[in-house]
Amino acid sequence: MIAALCFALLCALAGFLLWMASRRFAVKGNPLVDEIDAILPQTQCAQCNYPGCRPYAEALANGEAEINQCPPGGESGVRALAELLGREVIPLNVEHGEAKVPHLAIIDEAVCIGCTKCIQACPVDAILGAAKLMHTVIADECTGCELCLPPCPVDCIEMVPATGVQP
Amino acid sequence: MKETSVFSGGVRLEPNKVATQLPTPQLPPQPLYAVPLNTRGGQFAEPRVQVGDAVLGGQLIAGARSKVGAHSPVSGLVKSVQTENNKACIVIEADGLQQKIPARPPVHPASVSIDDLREAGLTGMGGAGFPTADKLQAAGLNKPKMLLINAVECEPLISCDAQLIAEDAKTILFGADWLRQFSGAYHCQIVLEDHSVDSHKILTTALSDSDFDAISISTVPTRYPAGSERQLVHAITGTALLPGERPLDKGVLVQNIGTVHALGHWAQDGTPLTKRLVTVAGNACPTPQTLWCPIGTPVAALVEYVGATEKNVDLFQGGPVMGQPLSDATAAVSKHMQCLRIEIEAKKPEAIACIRCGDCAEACPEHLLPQQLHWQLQGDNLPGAQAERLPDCILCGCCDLVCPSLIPLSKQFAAGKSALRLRQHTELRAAKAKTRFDARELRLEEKERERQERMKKRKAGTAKTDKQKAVAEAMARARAKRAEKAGTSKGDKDE
Amino acid sequence: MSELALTLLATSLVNNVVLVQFLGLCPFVGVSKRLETALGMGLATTFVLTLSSVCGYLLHTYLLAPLDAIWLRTVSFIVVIAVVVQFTEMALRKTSPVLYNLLGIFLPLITTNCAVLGVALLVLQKQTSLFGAALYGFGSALGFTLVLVLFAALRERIETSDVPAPFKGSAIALVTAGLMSLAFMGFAGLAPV
Amino acid sequence: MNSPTRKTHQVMNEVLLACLPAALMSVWFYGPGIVLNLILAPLSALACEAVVSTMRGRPPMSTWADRSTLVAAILLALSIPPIVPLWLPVIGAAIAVVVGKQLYGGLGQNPFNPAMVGYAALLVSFPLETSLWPTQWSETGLTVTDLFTDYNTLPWDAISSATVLDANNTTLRAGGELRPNDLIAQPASWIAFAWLLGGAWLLKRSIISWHIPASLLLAVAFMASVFYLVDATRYASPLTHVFSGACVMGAFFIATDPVSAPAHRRARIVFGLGIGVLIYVIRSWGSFPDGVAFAVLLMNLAAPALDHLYRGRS
Repeated sequence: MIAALCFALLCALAGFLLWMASRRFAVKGNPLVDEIDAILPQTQCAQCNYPGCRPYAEALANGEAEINQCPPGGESGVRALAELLGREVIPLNVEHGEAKVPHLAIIDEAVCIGCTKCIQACPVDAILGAAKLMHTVIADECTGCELCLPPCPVDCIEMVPATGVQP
Repeated sequence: MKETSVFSGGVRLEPNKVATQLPTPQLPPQPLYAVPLNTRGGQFAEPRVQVGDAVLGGQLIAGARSKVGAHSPVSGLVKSVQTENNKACIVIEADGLQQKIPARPPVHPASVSIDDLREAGLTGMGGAGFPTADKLQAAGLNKPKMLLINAVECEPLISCDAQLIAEDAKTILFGADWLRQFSGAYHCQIVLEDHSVDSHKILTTALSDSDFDAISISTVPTRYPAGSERQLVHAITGTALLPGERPLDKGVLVQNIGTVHALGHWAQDGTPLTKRLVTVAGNACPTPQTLWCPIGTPVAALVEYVGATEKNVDLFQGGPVMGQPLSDATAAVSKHMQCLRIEIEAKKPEAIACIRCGDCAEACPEHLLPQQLHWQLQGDNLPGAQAERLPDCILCGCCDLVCPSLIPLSKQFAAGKSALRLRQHTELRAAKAKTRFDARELRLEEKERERQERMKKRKAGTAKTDKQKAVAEAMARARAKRAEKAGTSKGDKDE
Repeated sequence: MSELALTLLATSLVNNVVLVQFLGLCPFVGVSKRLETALGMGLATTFVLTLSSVCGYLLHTYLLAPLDAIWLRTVSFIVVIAVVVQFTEMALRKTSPVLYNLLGIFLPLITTNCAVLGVALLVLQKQTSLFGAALYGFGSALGFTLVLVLFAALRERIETSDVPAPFKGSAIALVTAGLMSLAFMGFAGLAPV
Repeated sequence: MNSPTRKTHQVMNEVLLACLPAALMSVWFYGPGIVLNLILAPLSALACEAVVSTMRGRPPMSTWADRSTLVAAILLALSIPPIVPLWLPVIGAAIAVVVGKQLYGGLGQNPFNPAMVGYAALLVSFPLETSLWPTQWSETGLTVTDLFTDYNTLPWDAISSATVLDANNTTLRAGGELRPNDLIAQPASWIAFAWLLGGAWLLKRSIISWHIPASLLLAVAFMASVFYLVDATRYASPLTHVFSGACVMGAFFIATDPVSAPAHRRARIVFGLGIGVLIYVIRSWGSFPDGVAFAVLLMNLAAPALDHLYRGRS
């Protein structure tokens, strides 16, 4: 009887300790998101169905998304995510697009009417221009996300393979 | 002869040089020349001529000011301009007249700028092909004390430097002293391998006939890769360069002797770099020789000239150790092609597994552990390879030479290095994109917040008292009316 | 002094929990694919093992034994271990979220790591002082961490090897563990166990 | 151009050549039993390798060319006592080649020294059979026919039943004191000299580097000296330790196996020191008479971690 009481007491004590600990070690935010975000290619292309790389990272950290939703990251990206998150490596989900070489957007300046729609769409502010004036893409900053293509009313934006780094 | 200490590692190779012959053979004129526009280091010279333009020999056809210039080797017409990534070139159709741009009087080092040298089209002619002007620009910031003229052709077969010394030691010495003055170095050493006795003799004689007091000649032992910049500096100064350290950090500027010769020429009469010596050799080459070739000469012309008639040969650019296969026979002579090897396809013995014997580590002049790099790269472990100092690999190929299992190590390391660079490049871009995305998000958020605040204020304003409310409503109505009017006239501009 | 050294030697090497007593094999095989993770797991387990050995010893000596309730031992030990593991998990989550995520399910599974309960129970048979108990627990944990780390480094190497298809993965890992166990037999007789 | 001064099989040939003095010396002292070991172990090893190759769908003799298996089998054969049941070297070689080597993918991939895997497996499985060494050729008086008689019916008194190390341990456990041993009288020390000779050859041909043998022997000698100075009646002299058992052989032929040793030079020194200390510890206080095999296996186990620790340094 006494033993049982003691045991109950012990359990209560343990519970109390844990409660204290959980208060002491409460985690604000999730630093894991940063780790995931660092792996993602930062094209901000939204092909993963999240509005950008960070939202996707958040979804991954919360276990809401699969690791194969990022086509620009390619197979190597999936592998890196799998390693970080301790998940199995799975092939890219083609629903989100296929992995391809990095591209650049180029505006055909003769056709551009200066509507600024692409400027608003660009997630990394890589398009310069003002209303009614010709726009141009800063090649160094363009991530090749293709988000500027649909808003363009005159289809003057073309994607070309990026020259990439010279070996 | 001055004795020097040796660098660590390396391999003893039979020099096996192609004999020099005077006068230097000249390649007969060709109908077409394809002048390459890419230099090593990812630079691309913008074309300055259009199809159909007539050009003179030595005329600038691409680049200049910020990019290394390219010049037409002959007079003729521009036949085509190709700007595609890998094969960017300008094709000149020779008119056979051999007209040249007029010569100019010699220039003094003090009156020349870095951009002038860039326009002269000078690049490292020892195989690396790094733009000379860029190196000198860096040297300008580092104030080198010593100028090393690299005439150490440590790879077997290649004999451009020996041929050059035999033919034109005077211009070499002129160029060396000119460059010494330009770079501000106190002293200039021309370094040879100790087996090249003839070159040493010629240079000594030429030097004693001249009045260049600041130039001396020294030798290093014949040991591959003594001609590599880092190893050369180690051998001459007696201390090894630390990983990541450049010769300039030690106050040493290293230039290839071919580059110095070309520079001397340019300083004397304004002739830009339009031709170079190329050693043509290999087991399918009946008459190995070193000959003058205009930059842009099709490689096929060289093969024909030396009388190599064998079919099914492999062409390599560079020496037997570091040489790279030429992907197609339409390739042209570039500024950094020292050697063209014509080899009968040899059946390569198959590589077997690495037994980690460590022979490669003994041979590595950079104190790397190729067996560990091999293992890391085999497992696609780029960070691991980086931790084993893959970026410090100079791709000299010593490990290939000694590997008892015949593993093509340096090939793997070259691929690993470029994969690592690509990865770093991607990471850098991602970081940049991220900051820009974050900044944009912040800006949009701020805008949204401001808008909300305005709305709130407006709402709060309207909710203050009944009286004020009534007034506000009246004002709002008035504003709406005005807006309606304006809307019809102005269109949908305002949002 | 030599007593201490012998206890450490005995628990970490001669009587290694994993390779000689075959306790805690589940995390040994599960969390040894990468060296960093293995080190993290080893440290977490060291913490849990040492603490639970001490707690178990205290609980047994001052509560269960006087109350003549030894039969409650296993149950109450499990409670203690669970608390310590929960505590570690929270602390780790705060301090090293990446490691927390890497260890994944294996972190809470330290609770069911038989090495922890096994050592806590063995302590009672072998040790008669609180300090001895702590040392015993710590030594065992040290042995566990050591072999886990060595095994992980070994596995990183084996991963790139041309292992015959039927032996790829866990099979060759177990063969390796067997050979490690063989090597550890060399320690036999070094210290009274 | 890719024509190295020596290829892998030539390296192995040199190692085989370096084994020759010790093999001859062993045969001289221990008689025909060693010859049988030297025949059976390689036969079994090569056969097993052929079987594994066939099972993996490769030409059966494809892995013979590099001769690494032959080296492992010979080293194993020279580790086993001369009078053993005939199946012992066969089983040992089979374990060495199949478990120690081929399961990991063969040449260059094995994390443990195959010969020592086989030997240690025999040591723990058949402790009696693997620890009976004749001390002197004249004492054994064994003939070829003895080798084929039933193992259990052999006149055991004819075989001196232990090595110097084992004798030391037995004396100590019985509460006795050590007598200074006469090294010259021991076949084991003569064989150790022969291994030393082979080792010197390997060093001269730069098949091995000095790091591992030097640090290993130094560690053994240092440990032995310290304890010998503390209590000469309880601990054997450093010379006894170095020149008895498999110490020299281990230092030059086993520990230097580059496949299972670390690659970094400093890690190699640590590796050698570790083996040396472990050899002494296991010999002096452990339950096995000699600790070379276990010491090597234990440090093999630590080699990848050592490499990881030292990576990027040179």
